[in-house]
Amino acid sequence: MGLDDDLTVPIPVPTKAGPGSRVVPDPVRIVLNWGRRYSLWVFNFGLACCAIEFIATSMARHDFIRLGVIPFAPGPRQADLMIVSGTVTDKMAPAIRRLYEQMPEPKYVISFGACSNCGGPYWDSYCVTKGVDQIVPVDVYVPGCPPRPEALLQGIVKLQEKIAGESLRARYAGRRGVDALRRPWQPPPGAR
Amino acid sequence: MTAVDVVLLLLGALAAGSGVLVVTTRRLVHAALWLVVTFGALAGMYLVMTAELVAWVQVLIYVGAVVVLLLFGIMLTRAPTGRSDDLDSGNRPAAVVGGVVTCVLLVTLAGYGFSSAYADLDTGRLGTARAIGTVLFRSWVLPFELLSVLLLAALVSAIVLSRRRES
Amino acid sequence: MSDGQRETTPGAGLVKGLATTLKTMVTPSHTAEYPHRLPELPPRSRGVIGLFEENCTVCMLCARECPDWCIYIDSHKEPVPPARPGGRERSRNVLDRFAIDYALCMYCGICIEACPFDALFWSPEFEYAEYDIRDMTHERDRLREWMWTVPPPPANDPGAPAPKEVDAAAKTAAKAEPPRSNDAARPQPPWEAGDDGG
Amino acid sequence: MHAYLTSYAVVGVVLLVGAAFLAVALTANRLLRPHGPTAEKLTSYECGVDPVGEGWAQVHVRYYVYAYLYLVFAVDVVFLFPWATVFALAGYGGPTIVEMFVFVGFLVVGLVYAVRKGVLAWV
Amino acid sequence: MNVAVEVAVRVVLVFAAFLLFPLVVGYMEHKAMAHMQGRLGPMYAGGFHGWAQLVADGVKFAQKEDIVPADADRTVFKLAPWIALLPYLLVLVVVPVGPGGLVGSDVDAGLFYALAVMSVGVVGAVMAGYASANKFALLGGIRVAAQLMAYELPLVLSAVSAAMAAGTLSLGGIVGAWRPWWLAWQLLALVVFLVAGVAELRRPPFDMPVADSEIIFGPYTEYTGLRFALFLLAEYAGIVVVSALATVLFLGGWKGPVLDAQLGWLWTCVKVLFVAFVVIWLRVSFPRLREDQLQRFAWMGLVPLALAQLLLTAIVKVAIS
Repeated sequence: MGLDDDLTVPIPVPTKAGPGSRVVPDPVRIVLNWGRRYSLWVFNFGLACCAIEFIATSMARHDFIRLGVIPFAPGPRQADLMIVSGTVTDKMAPAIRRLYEQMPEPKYVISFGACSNCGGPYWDSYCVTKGVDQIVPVDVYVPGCPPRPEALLQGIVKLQEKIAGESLRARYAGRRGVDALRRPWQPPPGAR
Repeated sequence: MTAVDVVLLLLGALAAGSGVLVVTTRRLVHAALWLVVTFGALAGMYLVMTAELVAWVQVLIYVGAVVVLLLFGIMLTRAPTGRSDDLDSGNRPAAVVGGVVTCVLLVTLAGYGFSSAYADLDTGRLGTARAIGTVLFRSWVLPFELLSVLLLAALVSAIVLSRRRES
Repeated sequence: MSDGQRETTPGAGLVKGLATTLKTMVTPSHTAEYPHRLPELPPRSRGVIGLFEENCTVCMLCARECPDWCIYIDSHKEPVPPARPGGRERSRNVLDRFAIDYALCMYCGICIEACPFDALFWSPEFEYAEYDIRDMTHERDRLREWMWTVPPPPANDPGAPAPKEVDAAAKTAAKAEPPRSNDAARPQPPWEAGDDGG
Repeated sequence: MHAYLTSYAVVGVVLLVGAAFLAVALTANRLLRPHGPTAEKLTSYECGVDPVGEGWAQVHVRYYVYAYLYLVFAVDVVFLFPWATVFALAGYGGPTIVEMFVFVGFLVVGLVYAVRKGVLAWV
Repeated sequence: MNVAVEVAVRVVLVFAAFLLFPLVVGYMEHKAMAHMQGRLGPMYAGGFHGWAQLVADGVKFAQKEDIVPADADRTVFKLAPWIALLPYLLVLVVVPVGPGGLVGSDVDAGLFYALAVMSVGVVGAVMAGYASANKFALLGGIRVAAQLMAYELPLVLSAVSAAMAAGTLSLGGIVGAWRPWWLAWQLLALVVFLVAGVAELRRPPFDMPVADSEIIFGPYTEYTGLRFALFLLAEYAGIVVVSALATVLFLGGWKGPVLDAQLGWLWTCVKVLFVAFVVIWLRVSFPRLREDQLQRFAWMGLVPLALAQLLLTAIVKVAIS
């Protein structure tokens, strides 16, 4: 599928919660949330120095597998959690959005560090996206430049608390999906 | 008709049906995958007829190796992933005639030649490894040894054909 | 296996690898169990910046020096009645808003260095991840809360030379006649209030 | 005969139970999972950029040769199984071992040939 | 009627083992690997030392979206996990757990059956690789096929050695004939079987077909949610099956130092878990083999070793009988 085909799919499809997950009783919902809470296969989007802290968090000293953050997802298809750690440049932004899109729902995003929160030191750069939340919906922001590994762990705990209390139905009710954020692709002058 | 007969007939229908699909599907890879079903059904038929060892040879060799060999063969070509409509060579009538003739011939031959060769499946098991081993190493040692020469010839010829030409 | 030397026994390397992992497995792991056990962080760890707003004179130096422009300061002038009747009314700056946007802050500490009146301090706290990016901008009351987490500065090593500023001040003090006595009127940071100068 | 068929009937039942389990699991998944196929989501994964060409490629002939090699040897190996059950019985012994190793020997010659011709060198 | 109840009990037990043991092995992998790397591994899911980590994974995968790429061959794509998983379940049926018919189904040609059925798994991986319409998946799929073909041979050859020693293809018969001194006699075959088995499972250090640093996840690159979980389950069920076969063929199955007759099943479980631990241990200890090393190792290392073991087995067997 090339870029041309994108033009043939003009209607963004909103995400719908599964029919079963809309009617499950509360105890089941708690179990389902518990599963999502402790099985966050993580897709590391390491872009700059924050990625080093991310790696430190995954290593023996901090070991986020303790919390169920499993770093075995080789690609977005198997991941539940994307951690954007580092400077998002305008050049990289489309790739981030596509990889986020290619993750299966329900999916979560942690924005890790000042650059991906808000642009950080590159707040006035011509080529840096001022926060990854402009292209993908972010669930938890972790401050720091770079944050300590413990700060990421706290962000993860915070995300887990959020997951424990959420309902998928509500999650998808008001969401327009990332397609709503996106500007349709403009054919360059001279393109057919 | 016993349950065994029913299972045998069902497997036979499965084998025949998937065999037809092998030659009629428009996707090359699907043809190879339907072949898996055919081989599996055949293995099931052997199994029902108590030819245990032959059945699992069918699975090990044909499903596990021949199909993969075929797939690699397909992948040597520039075969497309999707439908390829030029798979049909336009020889359907001839193929049908050839198929029917072969079928009739084989059924007649087998029926004629083996109509009196009954094996009593209820008393002795002929399909076990030990039974086959006994027959093989008592009566058929020479063909068995010749087989290895055949296999060697096949191996060497494959190597010769596939090797890069030295220039 | 390094360049010149080959192993003598084949497979010795494999056994060595297995032995290494097995040995590691039976030794206790050194994972710091964060959510259960808080890390011990050194003072002046760059966790978060606390505001001791009594010391803030709204001089705006921190906001101007901040490379990220992540400090927001609003103030207004308030007239100060003349000290003596009939004297001229003076004015002073009153802090209305002091906020640091921690989504943007790059933790360089320049504001703390730049602050001439000891109003900004490093606190090692790091637990302030948020669901909403707007909550990452900490207003003055939250910044003040961080202040109570600032640990006392560590004592110098025994025999360490005093900082240059202290030396210079000591020399000046030795030259000048009486020491200034209005220091006590200034509010002090919490650790100094507690144990009389750490 | 009866025991034989029973033993495989159990295998068949287990196969059916396994298939039923998968069907139930996938149905539950269908009920629970959210659904929102966007064009980008359905695009083939290629590291975040548009896929180039199609997901099909011609492969090197060495794969075919390896598969062929295995096929020949697999045909060889299946004869080892009936042999393994009888060779030590009374009346077989030494000659049967020799027969089998002559058989295997031919194939080993083929393997040695393949090694000498450099077919087994991957690159 | 009695037979039906008995069959039902056997089926249920086999199925329970099929669901339980992969989870145990998966949890063991998490923990053993963590401690071998100086970590702790899962600690929170389920409370006590994260015992429910894999249960949580399962609950999560059950509610993940299922993505079938637009270019994929839908039917084949959806069918591939079935083909990859079910063979292992079928093999588990014939593994004897204890003496006196404590087995799902006592198939006469059990060993040959197990090897044949296991070889079907390759079709599942190739289907997944082909149907994903993804370059990484395709490359992974053909690598899987090439690797399985290369290592199937030493696997089968070393298994034949056990069959020769016992003079039967029945797995129960092999355990029955097993004697402790076979450990020395069949040591080479055990090593070859284990190495080839690990390679069959595409486990590190033989994980070239799913090498995440170069081809993402091989044939499973495009798989999400439950279908991906089924492939994972297949991998762990594969570890259980290979460990169980190694136990039965070379380690004496239910035979232990004491109480064979009563606690045979326990001995089998202990041995299976031990072999599974070794598989995990190998994973942690060794780096990945390159594709050419992989093939060379199979054809020039394991196959000659297995043939040598065959010769040894034949000679010793004839000498003692």
